[in-house]
Amino acid sequence: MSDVSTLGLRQSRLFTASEILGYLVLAVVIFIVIPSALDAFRLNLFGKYLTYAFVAIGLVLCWGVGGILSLGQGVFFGLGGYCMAMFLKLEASTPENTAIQSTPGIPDFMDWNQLTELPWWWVPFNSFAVTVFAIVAVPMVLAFVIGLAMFTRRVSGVYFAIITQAIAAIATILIIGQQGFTGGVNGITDLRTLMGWDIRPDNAKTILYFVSGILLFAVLFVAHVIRKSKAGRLMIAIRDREDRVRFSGYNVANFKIFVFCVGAAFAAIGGAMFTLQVGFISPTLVGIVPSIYMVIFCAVGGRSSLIGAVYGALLVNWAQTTFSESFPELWLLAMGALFIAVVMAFPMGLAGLYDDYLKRHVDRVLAPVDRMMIHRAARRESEKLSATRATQPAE
Amino acid sequence: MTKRPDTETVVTGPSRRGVLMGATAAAMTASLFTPKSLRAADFPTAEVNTTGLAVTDDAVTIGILHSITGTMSISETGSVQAEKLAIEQINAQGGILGRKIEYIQEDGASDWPTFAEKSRKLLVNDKVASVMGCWTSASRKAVLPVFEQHNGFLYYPTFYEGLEQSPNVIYTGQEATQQIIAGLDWVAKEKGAETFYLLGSDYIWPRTSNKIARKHIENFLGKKVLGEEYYPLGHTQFNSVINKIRLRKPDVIYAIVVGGSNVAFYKQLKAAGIDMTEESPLLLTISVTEDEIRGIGGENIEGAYACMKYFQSLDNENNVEFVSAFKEMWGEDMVIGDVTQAAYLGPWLYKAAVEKAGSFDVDKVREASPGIELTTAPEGYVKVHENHHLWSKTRVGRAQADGQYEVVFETADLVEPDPFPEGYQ
Amino acid sequence: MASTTDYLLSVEGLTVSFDGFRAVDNLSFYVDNDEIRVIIGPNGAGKTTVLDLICGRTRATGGAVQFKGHDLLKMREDQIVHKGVGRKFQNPSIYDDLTVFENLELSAPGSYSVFGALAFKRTGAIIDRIEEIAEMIFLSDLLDQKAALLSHGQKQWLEIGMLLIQDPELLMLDEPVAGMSVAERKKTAELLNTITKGRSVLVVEHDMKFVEDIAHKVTVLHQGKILAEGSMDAVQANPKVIEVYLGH
Amino acid sequence: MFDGYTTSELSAIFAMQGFAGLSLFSVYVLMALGLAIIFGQMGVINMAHGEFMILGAYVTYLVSIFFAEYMPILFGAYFFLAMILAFVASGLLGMAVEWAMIRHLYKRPLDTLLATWGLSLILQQIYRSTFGAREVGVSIPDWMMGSIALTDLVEIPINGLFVMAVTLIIATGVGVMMYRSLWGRQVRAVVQNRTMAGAVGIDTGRTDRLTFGIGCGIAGVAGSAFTMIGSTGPTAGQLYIVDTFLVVVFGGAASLLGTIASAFTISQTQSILEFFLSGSMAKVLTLLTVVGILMLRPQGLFSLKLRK
Repeated sequence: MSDVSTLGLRQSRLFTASEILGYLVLAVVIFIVIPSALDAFRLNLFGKYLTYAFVAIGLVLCWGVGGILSLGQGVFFGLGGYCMAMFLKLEASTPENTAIQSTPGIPDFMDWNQLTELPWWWVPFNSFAVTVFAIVAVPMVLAFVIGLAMFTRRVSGVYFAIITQAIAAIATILIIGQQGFTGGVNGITDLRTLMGWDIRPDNAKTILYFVSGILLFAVLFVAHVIRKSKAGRLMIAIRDREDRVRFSGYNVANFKIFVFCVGAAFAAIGGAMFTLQVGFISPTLVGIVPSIYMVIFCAVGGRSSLIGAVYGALLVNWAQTTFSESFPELWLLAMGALFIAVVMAFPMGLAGLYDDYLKRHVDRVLAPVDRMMIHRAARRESEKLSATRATQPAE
Repeated sequence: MTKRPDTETVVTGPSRRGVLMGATAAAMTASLFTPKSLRAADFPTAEVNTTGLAVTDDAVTIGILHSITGTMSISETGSVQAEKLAIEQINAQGGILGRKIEYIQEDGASDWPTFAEKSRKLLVNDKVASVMGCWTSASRKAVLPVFEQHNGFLYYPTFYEGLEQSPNVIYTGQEATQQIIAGLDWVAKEKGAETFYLLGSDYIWPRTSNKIARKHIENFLGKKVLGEEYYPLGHTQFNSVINKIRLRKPDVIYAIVVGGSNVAFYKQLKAAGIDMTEESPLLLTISVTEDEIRGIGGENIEGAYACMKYFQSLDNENNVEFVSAFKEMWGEDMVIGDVTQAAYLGPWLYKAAVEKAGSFDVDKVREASPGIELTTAPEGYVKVHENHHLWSKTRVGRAQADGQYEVVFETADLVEPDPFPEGYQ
Repeated sequence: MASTTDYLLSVEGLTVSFDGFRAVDNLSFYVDNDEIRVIIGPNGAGKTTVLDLICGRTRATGGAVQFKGHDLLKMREDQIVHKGVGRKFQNPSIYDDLTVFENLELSAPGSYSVFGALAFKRTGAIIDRIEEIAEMIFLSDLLDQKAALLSHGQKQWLEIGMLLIQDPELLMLDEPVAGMSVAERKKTAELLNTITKGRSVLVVEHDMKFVEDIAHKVTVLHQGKILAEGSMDAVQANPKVIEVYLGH
Repeated sequence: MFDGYTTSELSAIFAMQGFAGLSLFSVYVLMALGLAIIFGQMGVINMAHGEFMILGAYVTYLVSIFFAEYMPILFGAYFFLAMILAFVASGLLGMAVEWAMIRHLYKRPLDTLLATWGLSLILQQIYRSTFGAREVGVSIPDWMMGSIALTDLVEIPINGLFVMAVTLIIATGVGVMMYRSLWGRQVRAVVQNRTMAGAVGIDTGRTDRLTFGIGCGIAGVAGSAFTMIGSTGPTAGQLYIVDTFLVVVFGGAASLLGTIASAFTISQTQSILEFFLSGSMAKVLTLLTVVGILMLRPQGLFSLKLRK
């Protein structure tokens, strides 16, 4: 039995020194380096890339940590985006702005499709509070239903991936087919203001970039807490030995449903920010292709690294923009080669490169800091822990 | 406004000689042989460009924004080629206000957010003076707010559903009524069609077009619609709908199928024993240009009728020149469809508008645009309407086995564009 | 009916078929409190399948499994665990990416729900318990080692430790000494002898020497059916058993 | 639902819809057979499967041009040569891809998904650079484009029959190879126990390469056949990929018979629904049904219940 001071060492720490450093560097990159290095246009692009980072973080939890590969994250991203777009569209469709329509006051695409009143399920989106709630809740409910159906039936691995892909296909066809309610293939476009605040000018985009950044850190924090909790360790256990976890008394399906729902919520937040940044949402964000790209962001970043996911999303998108601007006719070759290279040569992505080449040095430098943190935490925890001890120390 | 007396609103198109000299000699041709060329020195940059566009003393930069990757690249390639041809010809004539046109091409990648991203890049980063671009309605809707916010100027080439009139867009293709109504009138009158079966790919253009078609058939012609159906974009199995058509026995199949589905639809129609040359039922489409026939195969669509404003086979001097120039630049086996021709008009209309305005400033170009006429358009005389669409004729062509259309009907007068048609809502 | 509730575990008429092949065929046996029962039999006799059926890993086609009066066939794996049944797999089944400490921690009972696991905080009691178990399974010094780095034998012990920390009333072990060195096997036998006190154990094992050391009662399976049952000596003397093991 | 149809029309509906369903069935089987081998037997998620099909279509296009140019007399028969060449071309490319890429990824099946996705982007761009962004028109011999009129209402397309015949031949061929040939035995051995198969002297590397090649080759033949009913363009392959995976998964990945049964079920469901609903809704309902059934029976329609 260990004595009181080493007891504290056993307490799991929420942050290690190198993790704190990682988040600090990311914060510097997102809040200082990128905004100061780029003009308003490029910054807005990075704002768009950041919204994909939300999805990638969710995928790290689902796939890297939990072993659930979803090829349908675009559905959740899109749902979040559509919820936000519905609110903005209603705000933009005042009777004055739409006076030219046969039925003024409803979104333009409804009017084109002979709708004469707002469908009942659009009505709640007049309220911003309801919209914010729906952005997170609607995708989570869908994820819950899918998860409940699939995970309690033990659909896993490749099968789960392919079924989610089919769901993405269904969602796209539905959105396109029901264009009177959804705007069809065009999506919901021409969004102007958020509660009276014009989202289109450059300074609004800059503000939205920082809002995305702050939200991203909030999401990162939540993901980090989950990752570091016992539930996080259980997800890794489930990924590696699902059976063993069952025979340790856990209902594995519940944990999978949970993490799938969290991933869906993250994706939806990203989607909502996407709508604000870009000014519209469309079914091209929902289907199979964007969903696969989202997985690739995660893979390039290093599938089980939260910070890596953010860099992965930024890097792949930046590469795509750069390649396609420089070689508009051939950029696909470069992207294809990038994906193959990542899978073949760097399966652990950017995070793996970091682990292989940089981590050693960083850890050496940080070692004294880490020791100090451990001891300080240990002292604090030891007092608390010894109080919760069942038996007195043997000595 | 610095309007010069010698700047006419009617602009000569490509001079025959310039075209024959070919691309390599273009620059020289411009300065030596083109009589009407304007000299940049007469239009100081500070005067013609007061808003910081990418206009220098000897060049003006415009953007080309189409999908060159992804599913839409099938359709948009022709537009890119036509725009590049027009730019080259204009440069050969001395450019716009004596300035050579340079272009920056971006790839919309068949993805609407990418279109928005690239349009912003062109307007904000590159400060292009105008943009030739977009094909699908969705991509246009995606870039529209960007153009309105940054006051850009877009020439949009595709026939589309209408219901739009942006101060920042010139629509060089037809809006829906221009394409639909005359064709339906013709088929009812000349072919005695009583019953129609409407069919389309599932998105806004076919749906809106069919809505207008249905209203026209039922309310204005007093005929009957037997069925209306939509299939997802990219759908490749049409046997079921072909069976339905066979049972309903309509006089006319009105088809607005697009993209890869098109090929599948016509091949399966042919294979199912529906011989379009027999015209029972007769097939009328507004979505198959010569470009699409290349994929479908002329023998598979022979006998179908298409309602367009332009066919490659149009027999007029402008068109003969245009077709030969296009083939010289892009290859003998090229075909030219309606949208390709409309895309070709973009740079020419822009040149005309700038020279009428005597300025590259978007506001002035916009103001100058209505009323611009092109006598040199391959489709014949066109004119820009107050509502930013073109006055143009509607024509009906009959598909031949060689992949060309034989023009069987054309409206006597230009059809007025009416993007918000009364009675069709 | 009385018989089924008197025993800790009663298996009656248990049957499972895979595409017509009856891997376990109308099997019945009973395990007492504190009994160590060993199931032996040639390859393919259905030994592992029996364990799988009891712990819910494979769904039975027919029959009944009663544990302390609960019908296990109607329950999910985790519910069966909560009733007090622990299961060790043939190949060491541990979490490679986690440390030994974390492996044991995840196996400790409590905070089974998602939100329980999210809110879980290590207490002194749990840390002490883990260290106590680590001591028993000879892994005290390796608590912070990633489990992937353990030797095969150590992995087997770790999995046994993960079961111990659950404190099950019925412990099911599938070939606990397979692939172990002689020294490791001896240590394991000792370990099993200490940990089996106060609980019933169901073991599937090939190693006859080991079986002799620990078994109270032996059940011999052959082609999914019981061939013989009784003490080790009685079973070894049984001509049918000799026939099956040595006959071919 | 049946209002306004006479009895003879109704029977014609059923006859023709049945045939439409059968053609769709053949299409699905052709698409899925190659994938069933690659995904079902090898566990590789080949997202570039559609691009292998399109390679077959382009080969057919080239052969048709060659015949039209140099051997117009034999044009009516070029299709048979085209199919063989399509098989060879896609198969060889498949083997090259297996050698360069896939063999390093057998232990990471989900990673094959990402790598082959990258491959599909590259192939699309190569097609686009080589053949142009536009669709190419493959001219089909006249005898294949007609139809046989059974009654006034019922007409059977010849190319539909042709596709069915090709499907039948290939499906039988694959079945025979899989269950009768040495290769088939080796494939099944490698699938079931790679180490053991290697130990008994099977060259597992070669078997893998051959299997992947044959799977891709069949995709090429499918692509060749599809030039009769669909379009040939750089991105046309993507149209098929989701449906193809669903057919294979729905059938129970490891079973060829399952793949065929699932293709039958899905195609009939879809073609019946298409008749009574609009095309989009029929597609949605079909996909939903498949997903729904997969949730109830995650292992697919036909899979062995295995001892774990």
